[in-house]
Amino acid sequence: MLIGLYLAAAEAAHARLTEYDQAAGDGDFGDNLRDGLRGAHARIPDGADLATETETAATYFLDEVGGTSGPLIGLLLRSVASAAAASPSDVDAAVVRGLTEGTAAIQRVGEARVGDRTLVDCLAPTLDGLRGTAGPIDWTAAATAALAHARATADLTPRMGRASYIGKRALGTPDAGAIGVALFFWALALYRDPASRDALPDPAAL
Amino acid sequence: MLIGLYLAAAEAAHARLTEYDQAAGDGDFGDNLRDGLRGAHARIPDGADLATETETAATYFLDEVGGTSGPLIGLLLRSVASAAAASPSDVDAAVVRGLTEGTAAIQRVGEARVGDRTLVDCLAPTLDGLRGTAGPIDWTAAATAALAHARATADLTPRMGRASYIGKRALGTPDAGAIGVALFFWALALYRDPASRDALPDPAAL
Amino acid sequence: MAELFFVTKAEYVDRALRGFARDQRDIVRLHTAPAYVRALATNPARRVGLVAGGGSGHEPMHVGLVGAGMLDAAVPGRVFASPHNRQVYEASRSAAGPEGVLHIVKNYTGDRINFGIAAERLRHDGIPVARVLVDDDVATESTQTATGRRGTGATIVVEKLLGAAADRGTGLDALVELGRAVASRSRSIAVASAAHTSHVTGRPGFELAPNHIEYGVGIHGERARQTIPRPPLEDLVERMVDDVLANLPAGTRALVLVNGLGGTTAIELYNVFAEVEEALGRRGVAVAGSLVGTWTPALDMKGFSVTVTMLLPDDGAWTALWDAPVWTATLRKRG
Amino acid sequence: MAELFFVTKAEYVDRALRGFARDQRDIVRLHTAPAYVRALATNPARRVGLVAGGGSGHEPMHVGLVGAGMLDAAVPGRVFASPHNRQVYEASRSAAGPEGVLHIVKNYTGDRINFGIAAERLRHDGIPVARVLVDDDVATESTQTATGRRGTGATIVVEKLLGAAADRGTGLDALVELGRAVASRSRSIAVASAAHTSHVTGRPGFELAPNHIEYGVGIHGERARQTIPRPPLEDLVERMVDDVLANLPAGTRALVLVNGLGGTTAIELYNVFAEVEEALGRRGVAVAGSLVGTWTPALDMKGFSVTVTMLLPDDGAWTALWDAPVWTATLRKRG
Ligand SMILES: Nc1ncnc2c1ncn2[C@@H]1O[C@H](COP(=O)(O)OP(=O)(O)O)[C@@H](O)[C@H]1O
Ligand SMILES: Nc1ncnc2c1ncn2[C@@H]1O[C@H](COP(=O)(O)OP(=O)(O)O)[C@@H](O)[C@H]1O
Ligand SMILES: [Mg+2]
Ligand SMILES: [Mg+2]
Ligand SMILES: [Mg+2]
Ligand SMILES: [Mg+2]
Repeated sequence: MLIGLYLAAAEAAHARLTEYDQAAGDGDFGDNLRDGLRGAHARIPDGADLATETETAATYFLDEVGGTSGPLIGLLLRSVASAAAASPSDVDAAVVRGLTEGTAAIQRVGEARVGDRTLVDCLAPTLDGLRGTAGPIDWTAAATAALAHARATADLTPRMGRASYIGKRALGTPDAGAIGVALFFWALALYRDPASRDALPDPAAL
Repeated sequence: MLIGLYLAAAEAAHARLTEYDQAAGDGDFGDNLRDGLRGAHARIPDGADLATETETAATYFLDEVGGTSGPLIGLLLRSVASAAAASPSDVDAAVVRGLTEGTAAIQRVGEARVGDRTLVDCLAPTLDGLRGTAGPIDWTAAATAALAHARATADLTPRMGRASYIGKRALGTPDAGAIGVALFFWALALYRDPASRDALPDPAAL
Repeated sequence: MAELFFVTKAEYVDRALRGFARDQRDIVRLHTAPAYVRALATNPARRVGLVAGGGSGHEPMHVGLVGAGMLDAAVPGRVFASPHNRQVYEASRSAAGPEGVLHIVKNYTGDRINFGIAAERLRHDGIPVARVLVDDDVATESTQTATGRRGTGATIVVEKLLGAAADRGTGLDALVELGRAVASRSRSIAVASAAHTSHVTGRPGFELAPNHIEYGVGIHGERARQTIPRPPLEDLVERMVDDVLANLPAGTRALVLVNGLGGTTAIELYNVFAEVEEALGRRGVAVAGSLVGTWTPALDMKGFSVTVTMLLPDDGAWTALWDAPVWTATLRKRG
Repeated sequence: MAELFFVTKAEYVDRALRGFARDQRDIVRLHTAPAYVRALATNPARRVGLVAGGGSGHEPMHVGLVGAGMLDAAVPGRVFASPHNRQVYEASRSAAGPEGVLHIVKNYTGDRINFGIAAERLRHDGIPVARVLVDDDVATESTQTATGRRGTGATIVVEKLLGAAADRGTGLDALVELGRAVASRSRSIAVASAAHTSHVTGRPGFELAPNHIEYGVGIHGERARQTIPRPPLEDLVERMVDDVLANLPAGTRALVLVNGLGGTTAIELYNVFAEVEEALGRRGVAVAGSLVGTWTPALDMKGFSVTVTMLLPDDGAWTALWDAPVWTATLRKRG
């Protein structure tokens, strides 16, 4: 379910993701994300719960998906899976904890700090916003914030990854990976509240 | 004495020897022979006998003179020295025996046969002629024969040494090494009979 | 690909690994899907497995350094590309000792991330993991990016000393401490007179005017910041030794690696080594151990690098570790 | 000289020898004026000293093969030039055993003559001397001259087997017989995709059109009789294996040397070896022992050679000799 929604977003955004990665890197990010989600989706058993589908997707991304982003997204998904398996009854809290732990793992591994212009620049501020709120989580607001944070990477000079080689010439285009993880929040919003679709932006137009 | 005469011949013939080696090789034969004899001559003690002067020259050629020819001529001189030391009283016989043994050593080492167009094509037929004669040796005739044999190498296609690489293009020019050893017979003739000079050809014009 | 002798009908890195494993079947075993090379013999005293890896095209690094006394496993990526984290993960699972596994990683983003992800996975499985990062190339000392100095030839020195220490039963934390100390006292600089043949285009990786050299070239064909007229070898080595020593603590004894970049002959490397030894001597540094050869090439680039590991005042047993037995495809000592 | 990394202020071959001897001071000692390299350790069982030599630019051949189990001494000439007979003579006097000395000589006129003269001098001194001539290069099989096949990579195989046999106390005549048998059952062929850098001009030794190779190139830059469009590696190896086997007696087990010509990377050589092993397998020949690396280069030429030594039907203990212990700068086995 969640992974299926994420795949739908990645299919819709594929051309844009490719274009953004081309501008600052080697142009394979759209493929890496979409093909990774296709492969993961095909492996998810029918009727799988959240823990199972995210665990299946995590393993696929970690083992089979290339590029810098593939295994990083695998780490993110695996943390979500672990948290979901640990607290199957409190999905919201589990997902936030999983995303927080996953972001920490991505930062341990990738050593990117906030402001380096990577997918961390979507994950970290979006999660900061979520932790600040009391009460039940408004996933639609979270997805909207995530997309805004991702788009704001267009103003950052890259200091990590392939884009760091072109420096200021990356300015004006958002970071492909940041958009790519923002789509996960888009999928989460729809997963938690199918009625939110009309409140969400069109993933093909990010 | 003998080495001094050989040096005089090599000095006179230097330009021609260089020219002939240039035509079929790398042009260093004139230098190798002349400079070797200069070095050898400088090391011969005053009043040295035949065995001592040829032994001194042999060691110098074997140890210090480069090219293919340097050490081959060293072998020739060392055999002459050994024979002269063994029979100091019968110089003619000793020299012939020494030259014969030296030629055998050169052929063991260089593996050239008669007709391959090397200095063996002067040594072997000249010595064959000497062994055919009874009575005392006519060194003037021997030197004349040696020079004729050496000049006849101009008709041979090279099969050994550097000249073998240019094949038939060597035809018309005599082999430098063959002329170089013919000069040793020229020196021998003068050594054994100083009066023979007028009967000998000019070494500068071979 | 036209200009390198690679097979056309199969993946040439896999093909090379197969050939290597056949040739060295007394020392290594090749695992495929994912690809890694594993030592046949494991020292029973080892408590920590040593795993290194990186792009291919730098052979013998790392597969030629797998074996008793050095690496337990090596993980080769495609040419000049990081290995996949799954290769690292599975090689590490196979090589881990009772106290876990140590990753020796050259400082490149792809390598750091893929080794890092593998480490996350191993920890998730309950296997202790630590990392020693090698970043010795002084040519990349002060770049504007956050990437830091590249890792090059010093990797060989770090791997040798850690291998010997691991054989003595040293634990994970102490190995990390040793490895970091060795890396921090190791610096390199590389020059090239001609580019490598690109495995992608079959053409030279870059063009260089005759009688010029890249001063501070990288091992994947990264050009140097400076192209300079070629000085006589004596002067070039002086400058390289100065640049390396300027980035090291003072000392009187050193390990020295003179490394060919792939298209450099032994006779050239020994010319370099003779100069390096004398240049160090004039600066009061004696050579306590040396390696001269093609250890960390950039495919077939024409050039060389000089690595100096400055020994501690009390040596810290480093020369004993350097001289300790090792038995790999390429490095062999009897101890 | 501009393009090779050679010192300018001294003779670069001497400089390389000095660097080599410093690096390998546990294994060799360098003698100067005349220059030769001598093994430090001599097996007390040896009755015959083994001496080889030839032009420089083919390293590790021969100085890198001096040591226990292989050569007692090696005599390096200048680049691509025969050593002087006095070097051979003095090295042989130093290395001679109670039953004399064996010269292992590659078939080149200068080497034959200078080793021959040294042999004459040694005999004159009362030291028994014999020679094994190596002439394995099938590209020079049927020339019009009397010079015969050139000696190339098979020299490594001959030296290894003779070294092991000498360590068993084998006498001079039996060593000659063994060496001649091994040489007669060893054949090679070499190809190049780019010339070496001339040590004289600093420019490529010859020009080669893109995507063409010299088929049957020599190790001093002698061009092949044929320049051919470059076939895929798989097809090239097929042809080379056919040409080598056509010049050998039939057999089912062989020693194989895949040798880089200087500018060829390990990853390429292992591609070649994987193909050679399979090509031999298809022809019913199993690889009983192998060496893959830069063993007999032509300075920095880009190319490789394949050498096959076809074992006798009963092996004749050759594989045991191949596997016997050896400890030189470059070749090391524990036995
Ligand atoms: N060190 C890093 N930490 C976190 N994310 C990173 C890092 N380096 C790059 N990225 C992310 O990876 C994305 C590119 O992914 P991808 O195209 O798969 O990688 P590659 O550059 O290897 O082709 C970038 O847009 C960026 O968001
Ligand atoms: N195999 C051989 N046996 C005898 N003499 C030889 C042989 N090869 C060459 N020579 C002689 O050597 C001479 C050339 O000598 P030199 O110029 O010193 O040698 P290089 O060719 O090494 O420069 C030739 O003219 C020939 O007479
Ligand atoms: Mg990309
Ligand atoms: Mg990519
Ligand atoms: Mg000459
Ligand atoms: Mg010459």
